[in-house]
Amino acid sequence: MYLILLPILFPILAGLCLLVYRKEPERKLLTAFTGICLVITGALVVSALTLARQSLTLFYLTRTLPICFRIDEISVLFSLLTVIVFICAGLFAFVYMKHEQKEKRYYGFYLMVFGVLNALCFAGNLITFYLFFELLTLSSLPLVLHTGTKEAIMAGLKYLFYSLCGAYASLFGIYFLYHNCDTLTFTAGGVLQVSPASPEGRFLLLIAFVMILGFGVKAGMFPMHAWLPTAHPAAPAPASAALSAVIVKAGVLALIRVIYYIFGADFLRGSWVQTAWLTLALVTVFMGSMLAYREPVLKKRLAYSTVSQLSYILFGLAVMHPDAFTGGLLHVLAHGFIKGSLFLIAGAIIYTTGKTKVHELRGIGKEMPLTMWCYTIVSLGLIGIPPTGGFVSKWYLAIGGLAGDIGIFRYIGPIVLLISALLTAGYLLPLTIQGFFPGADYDYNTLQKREPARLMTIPILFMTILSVIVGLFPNIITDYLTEFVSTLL
Amino acid sequence: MSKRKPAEEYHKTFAFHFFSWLQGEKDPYLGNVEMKPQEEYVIDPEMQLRHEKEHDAILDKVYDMAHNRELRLFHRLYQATSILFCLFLMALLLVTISHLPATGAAVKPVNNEVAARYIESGLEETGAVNIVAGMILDYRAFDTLGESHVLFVATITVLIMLRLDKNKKGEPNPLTRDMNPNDRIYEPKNDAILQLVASFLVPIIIIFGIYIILNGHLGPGGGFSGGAVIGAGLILYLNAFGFSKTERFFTEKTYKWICFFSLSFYCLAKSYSFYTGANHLHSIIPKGTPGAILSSGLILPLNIAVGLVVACTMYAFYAMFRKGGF
Amino acid sequence: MIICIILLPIIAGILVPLLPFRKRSHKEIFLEGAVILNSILVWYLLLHHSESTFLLAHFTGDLNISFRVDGMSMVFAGLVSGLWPFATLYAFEYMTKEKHENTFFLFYTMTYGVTLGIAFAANLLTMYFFYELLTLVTVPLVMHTLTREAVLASRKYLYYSLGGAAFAFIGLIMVIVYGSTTDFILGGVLDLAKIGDRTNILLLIYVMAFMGFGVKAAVCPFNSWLPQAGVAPTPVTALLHAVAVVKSGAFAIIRLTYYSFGTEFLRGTWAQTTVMVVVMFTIVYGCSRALKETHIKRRLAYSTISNLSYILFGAVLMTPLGLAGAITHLVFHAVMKISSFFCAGAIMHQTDKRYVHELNGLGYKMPCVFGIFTVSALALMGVPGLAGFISKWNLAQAAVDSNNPLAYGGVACLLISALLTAIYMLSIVVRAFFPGRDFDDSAIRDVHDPNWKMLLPLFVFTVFIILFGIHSQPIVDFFYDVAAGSY
Amino acid sequence: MGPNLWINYGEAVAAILFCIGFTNLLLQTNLIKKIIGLNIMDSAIYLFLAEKGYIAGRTAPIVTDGITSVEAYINPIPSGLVLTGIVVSVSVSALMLSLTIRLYIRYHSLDLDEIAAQLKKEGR
Amino acid sequence: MDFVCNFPFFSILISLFSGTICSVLPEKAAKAVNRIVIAAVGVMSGILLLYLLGTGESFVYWMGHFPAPWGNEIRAGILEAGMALFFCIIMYLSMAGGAHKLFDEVEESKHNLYYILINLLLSSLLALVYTNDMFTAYVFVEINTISACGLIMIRQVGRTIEAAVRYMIMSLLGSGLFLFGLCIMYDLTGHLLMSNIKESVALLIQSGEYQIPLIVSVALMCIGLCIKSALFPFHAWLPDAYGYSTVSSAAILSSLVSKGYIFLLIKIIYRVIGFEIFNNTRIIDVLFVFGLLGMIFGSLSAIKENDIRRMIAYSSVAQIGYIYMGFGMGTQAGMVASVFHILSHAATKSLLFIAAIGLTEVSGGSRKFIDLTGAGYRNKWAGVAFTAGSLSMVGVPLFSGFISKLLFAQAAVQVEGKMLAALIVLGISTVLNAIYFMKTVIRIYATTGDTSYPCITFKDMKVHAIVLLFFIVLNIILGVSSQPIVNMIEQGLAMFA
Repeated sequence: MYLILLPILFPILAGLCLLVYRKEPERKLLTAFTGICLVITGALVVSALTLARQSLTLFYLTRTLPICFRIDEISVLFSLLTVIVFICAGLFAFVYMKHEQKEKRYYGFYLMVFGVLNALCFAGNLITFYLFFELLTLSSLPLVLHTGTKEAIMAGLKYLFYSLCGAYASLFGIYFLYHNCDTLTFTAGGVLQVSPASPEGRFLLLIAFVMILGFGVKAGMFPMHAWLPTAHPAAPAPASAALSAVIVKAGVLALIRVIYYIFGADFLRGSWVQTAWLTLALVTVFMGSMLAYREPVLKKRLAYSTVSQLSYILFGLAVMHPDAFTGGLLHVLAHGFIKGSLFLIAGAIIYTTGKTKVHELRGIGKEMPLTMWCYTIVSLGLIGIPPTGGFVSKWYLAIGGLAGDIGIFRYIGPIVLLISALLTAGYLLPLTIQGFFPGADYDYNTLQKREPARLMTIPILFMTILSVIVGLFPNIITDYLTEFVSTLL
Repeated sequence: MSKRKPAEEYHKTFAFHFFSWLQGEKDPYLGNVEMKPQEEYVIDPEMQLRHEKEHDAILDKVYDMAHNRELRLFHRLYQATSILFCLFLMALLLVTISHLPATGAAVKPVNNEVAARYIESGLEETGAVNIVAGMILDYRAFDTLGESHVLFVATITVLIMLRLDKNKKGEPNPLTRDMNPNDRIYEPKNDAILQLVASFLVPIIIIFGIYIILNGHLGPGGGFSGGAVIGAGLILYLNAFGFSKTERFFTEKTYKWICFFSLSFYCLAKSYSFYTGANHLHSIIPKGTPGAILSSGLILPLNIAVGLVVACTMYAFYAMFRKGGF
Repeated sequence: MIICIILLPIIAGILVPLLPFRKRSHKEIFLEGAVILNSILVWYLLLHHSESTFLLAHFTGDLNISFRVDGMSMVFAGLVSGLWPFATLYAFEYMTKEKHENTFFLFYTMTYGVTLGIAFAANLLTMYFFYELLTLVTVPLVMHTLTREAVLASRKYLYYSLGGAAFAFIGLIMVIVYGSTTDFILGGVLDLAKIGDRTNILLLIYVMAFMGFGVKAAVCPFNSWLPQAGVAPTPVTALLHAVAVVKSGAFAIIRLTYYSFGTEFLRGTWAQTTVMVVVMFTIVYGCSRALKETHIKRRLAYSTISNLSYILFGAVLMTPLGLAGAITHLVFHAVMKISSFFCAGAIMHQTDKRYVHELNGLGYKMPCVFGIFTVSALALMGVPGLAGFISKWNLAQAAVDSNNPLAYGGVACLLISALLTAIYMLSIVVRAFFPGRDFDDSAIRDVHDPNWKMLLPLFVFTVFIILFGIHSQPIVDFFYDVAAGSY
Repeated sequence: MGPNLWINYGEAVAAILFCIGFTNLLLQTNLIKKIIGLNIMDSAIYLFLAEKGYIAGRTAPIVTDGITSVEAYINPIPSGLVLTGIVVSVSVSALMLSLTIRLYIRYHSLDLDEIAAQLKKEGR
Repeated sequence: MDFVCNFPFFSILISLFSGTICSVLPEKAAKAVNRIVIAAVGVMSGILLLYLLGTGESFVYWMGHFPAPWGNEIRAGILEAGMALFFCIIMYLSMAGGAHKLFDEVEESKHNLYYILINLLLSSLLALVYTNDMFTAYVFVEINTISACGLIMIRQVGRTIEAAVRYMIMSLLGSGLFLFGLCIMYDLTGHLLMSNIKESVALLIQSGEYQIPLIVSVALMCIGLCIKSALFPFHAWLPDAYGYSTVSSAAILSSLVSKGYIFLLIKIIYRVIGFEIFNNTRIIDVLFVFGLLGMIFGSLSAIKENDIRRMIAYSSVAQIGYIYMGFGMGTQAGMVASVFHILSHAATKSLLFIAAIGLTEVSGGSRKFIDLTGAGYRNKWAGVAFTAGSLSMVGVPLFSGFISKLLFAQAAVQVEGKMLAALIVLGISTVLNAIYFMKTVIRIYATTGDTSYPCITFKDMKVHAIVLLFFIVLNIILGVSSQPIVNMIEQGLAMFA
């Protein structure tokens, strides 16, 4: 049973060792160590996943605050995503981080974040979850700060500020939940026994809203989305990939846990909170796309895209319909792989060319064809063109949205999603077009093949393939999901 | 978005702030935290000194009557309130007086058994024909003891204030030099008329004073009034003949010892009488025959003592006032 | 026994300038020995305490100076005696750079005794007595450097403290007159029959007394002495202005509220509302001032202001849970804040740097100090797994449990303050460890961690921070028992 | 207003005099005039006392012809008080005058406020 | 009658007579006589106090051969004897403490005159304490005033003379009013002896006659004594008088002279008018208000002051305000508090004055704060003593000031209408006290400072240091074992009635 602890503690301890170790070790040694740690952790996670549906109560913070871990379907889904993205981004970093200082620190915190994320996935109650949620913020902060430029530091502090705002807003909720619930253990269908019509219930609705806002910060939900576009460009590319693909998903995970496992969907369904949440999600979807569309810097554009796409997921959660929920979860996977690879591609481009703005990248497709092909494929996936992963998830989302009991949003939702998809095409495809069709005045003489190192392309390729697989064989996942989604809703 | 406004102005608009917030450009930190180190708190000691000096200067100015309007205003206010207060006091006293027992009436609280006993048995108990003298020197002698000490302490304060002593090295006080020529103005060297008049008036005055003292227990008069008369005689003598004459028989030393012996006698005699009275012992002092010159116990000696003191004191006051010494 | 405990440090302190120590180390051994001995005695007493009251002297009437060991005094005395030996150890090293050592240790050690006096006081008068004494023995410590700044600070400190005590005194009088006794009895001693229809006046007096004692606990608007008093040597700022003195204020308020006026009398009145609003405002105010402050110690002082009001917030909830929360934070905050102050002191001692913006890159030069500072910063923020989370949890639970809508606002204040805490604490950490891309560290090449005398206390405190954070159950249970009156 | 104001006209005069003296003492800037005010005040009190002791149709309390009957003499007590009072007043006047002389010698002024201003200027 | 009962009479007589003797003695002998007299009177008062505590009853003593309404009388109870003892202690210590400064400040040839004044002052104080006769009280009030004036002006600098003039003017206004009040009272009752007046007053109150004159007379006497004891609006003379006279004078003036008048007022309240009757007049409200105002404004003036002696003097104004506030409460408890404060303030204020001289001495004779910086290090004893005195004034436990504050507050709580005002002003006044006293204390310890001034060690000023020590001990005794003293005061007041 204590096996659950291994994938959590091992990377954290490994990271700590790296940090505490005084000298800067040789680069090869460092990468080897990190790589081995990553792989071992991956293996540990997978082995830990066999322990599904068992719970481990570790100890009590105070008399009534247990730290406990438990693995369920959601954990499996998220931890798999984490493992894949982290290993890919880790490999990518081995090359990319050459041009940054203080690699040891980077890897140390990288490993720690990995462990913390695993813990987050395995957390069995709200307290444990909150503990690691905070730790996640703190341990991922150095990743954002890493480059040490003034912008990076400011971005890092901003990240911290927003995240803590969110965390404390949700802590506010936790205080009240603790008071009104017998336990805070995650239980499918919720543990809250209060009727939403009673006075406490009405107050708890407010609490629910506060918590949605709070955890929504991590998921980049309007109005607390602003940290994302600042933090992502400031961080090194592999870190942004991890951030965008996984860490922001922690917010999603948190919302799932709180809404579906603590409050229970029935508590919120039809209340003003759901309406508000839907509105916010849709606003974010649209706004993120619009901002991305106007953004010249590639990584920033991707960051806005993340804002928008995450709210797809949030929309799926907010609808509270099995189909939408499935769609949301699918989108977690799809978006994770896609955005991961997108950021790695952006990193590869920066690493090889040093250019950051979209309009500077004319003809890039000629220079880095493999990378740009991957880019094109995952872009299509994000837009939602079959047979990529994005299509399936959006399909489910739309279906769920239409079927859900959400009044006017039944129509607004899918429409916004559609518009946003168009915008997505609008902001992602220009690079492809410019890259492959630089236009008549492009000077082919300056062109040179600059395909990045293999250690960089392999992760990109791997994730691209995975995103396509999600689109091609969604049944594997949906079958797995629908079963327990029915227990939730 | 129209760009008609210049950039700076645009940066101030709400729209700009809103959009920059929307895009995540607005930073909660930038320019807010740690951008400017605070100045270490330093006070220049000189400044501090000057500050305190200025404080003093301001204080001085505040007290500067001529140039301080506030103070003048306060002065006016003070005067006005004083007058009001006095008027109020007067009204109050008049009202009070109107409620007091009528003057001259025989039956009122004042005329009670106290006064009655003084009058009825005063002669018998004190031996003094003059009831008032008996009262103040026997019944209520403690008051009178105090009273003579009031005079004594007043002389002492006058001495402190005006006596011009030689300093440690025996040099005269610098003020003496100013006083002496000053004094000449008052000292008519050879005013024949005055000297002549004085030479026969002074003895009469002094004898009259002695009479008053000695008859204090028999008729109107007493130590104080008699002493004052004698003092007046001495002062007249001084004015006519100058300090050089008086110094032959009356110096500070004389004064000191006369006062000392008189007051000591007074104190001791009265102490004896108080002590015997309080302890219900028999006083050995004879009362004598009422009406005789040697009668009424201690009253006569006491009157003499008081008279001496008062005479000397009066003279001393005058001498002090005039030139700060005898 | 209690007298002995209170007098021992005072006598030891007085002996410091009198005894002819040949070497500095002898003095250190003497002082440390005395302090440790006293701490051992205190703990012995706490573990074997009896219920009886020890009467020292009669004052006027039925007022007397007497001592007793009860739950609250166990907590406070235990806390103080736990921290003092370490702080003394730290002070030895720190004071090598300062002048007038003897005077310093004289008053520093005396303060120990006086603080214990506050802890063990059995009635309001005794507590007031030691409370005033505490002001007096700590003033020389604030004034220690004798710079103009220090003089101004100590002057302010005195004005505030004595002024506050004057108003607390009025509360004392009220308890004397309207209470059945001045002894501390959980639940209050007010005699409702005597009060009659004077409830409102009494409440007004309570608010005045609260603010009076609150001066020491740095309640807004009477808090400005605390940051200024930061000019004192760091052991003083750390131990006194983060623990002993200011906690005495909080302790006194708890005594006043729970043991003298009684929560039954106060709960739900406008007085409670008033003080709660004040406290909530202070929580936020302290943090926001800390955010603007760039002097490290002053920043920490503002942080203390805010955190003290956490304690008071717990106290003014006027429920047993609230008291438990207050006590928890009283103890935990002491450990956290002393740890961070000692780090700040270590930095000042090693580098003479005082401002946050001067700390760039020091994290790599003094890893231990800054590591510990980070831990304490995180703990102050209330990161789960560290002590701060537990105390805040208890406070928030008490607030939620009190069913007082204002208290809900208080929870929000706690969280806002936690957020601001994060910013002002972590911005130091970030600076130290992320000095910027092209940071030139030639200026700080020779900087290194201080020696063991400074580090040992730091490590011990850190261990406690983590220990309290992870496994607080026994001690928190004890606090709940205290709050419920079982001790 | 009570019934006896006109009967007590002596006392009324004393009261008015007292107030005049009082006002003088408060308001006069000249020290000598202040002292005069003081003396007026004191005299007023003696007048008051004398009025108190007076009983219509009786003589001074000196035993004449051995008659020791209450009906014969006025009340002796106020007279005694006046005697004592006069001595006190003389002493006080002497003291005040000596102070005035000293101040005048030093500062050549009899105005207390002016002297105060001079003192400030001296800076002592 | 026991022989001990003669002691009050002996005390008064000895001190009066010694005044006379001193006029012919050289300075040293005069000094010795003075000390011996004070000590002897103190011892006698102590014995008397013990005797009275034993018998538990007060007694009257005929001054002469005639009983009560005809002859003079003095009266001794616990409170009187205690006061006399206390006054002697303070006076002795003040004299000893300021002795070494006397040479600098007074012309040498006038030293023996100084001792005359002190002796007469003592006698007048004793007479005020013991007397049972209003007119005697008036006469001795005058002695007190004149000798106090002498004490002020014996140091002949311009300021003291000016202060003396002001003091005299105010005092004379006061005596005038007092005497007028006394005359009216005499007219109404026909008596001058306190106990007889009280009986008559009770009768008058019962019969309802002469109500207006009665009240006016009481008011006039009160105002007279208030003016003399420098209650708030009448305090203009005080700072200069206390601030510039010789140190012993200042100590004695502030701690004893004004207290003598106040004690007389207490006697009048209890023994002449009757406590209940007095409390039913509106006079106590006036006293209360002026007391409160004095507490505030005295302290405010003290804060503004930057001369240490004047500051202490202003503080006296505030402290006198406390005492009158106690009167104004109109309860037994308030009166007890006031009486205790008389003691406490006397002990503290003289300590402060004498410590202040020690401090100015090591600061080049300047009393400006700026020059006093660091004086506490140069003269350690004086520094410590000044600190102790300040703490007592602020009302820190252990010192006497705390107890009086405690008593005042306790008394205030029992008075419905005045409670809040009294308590709040008490609080504010404590804050203000803290401000100016602590400012000074910190100032004298501020820096090791200017080394151009010499340091003084214990050897240089043994007497001074010992006196300071005694004062501190006195203060602490009052502060720690106050219960017997308070009991004594209560008993004494009970004897008054």
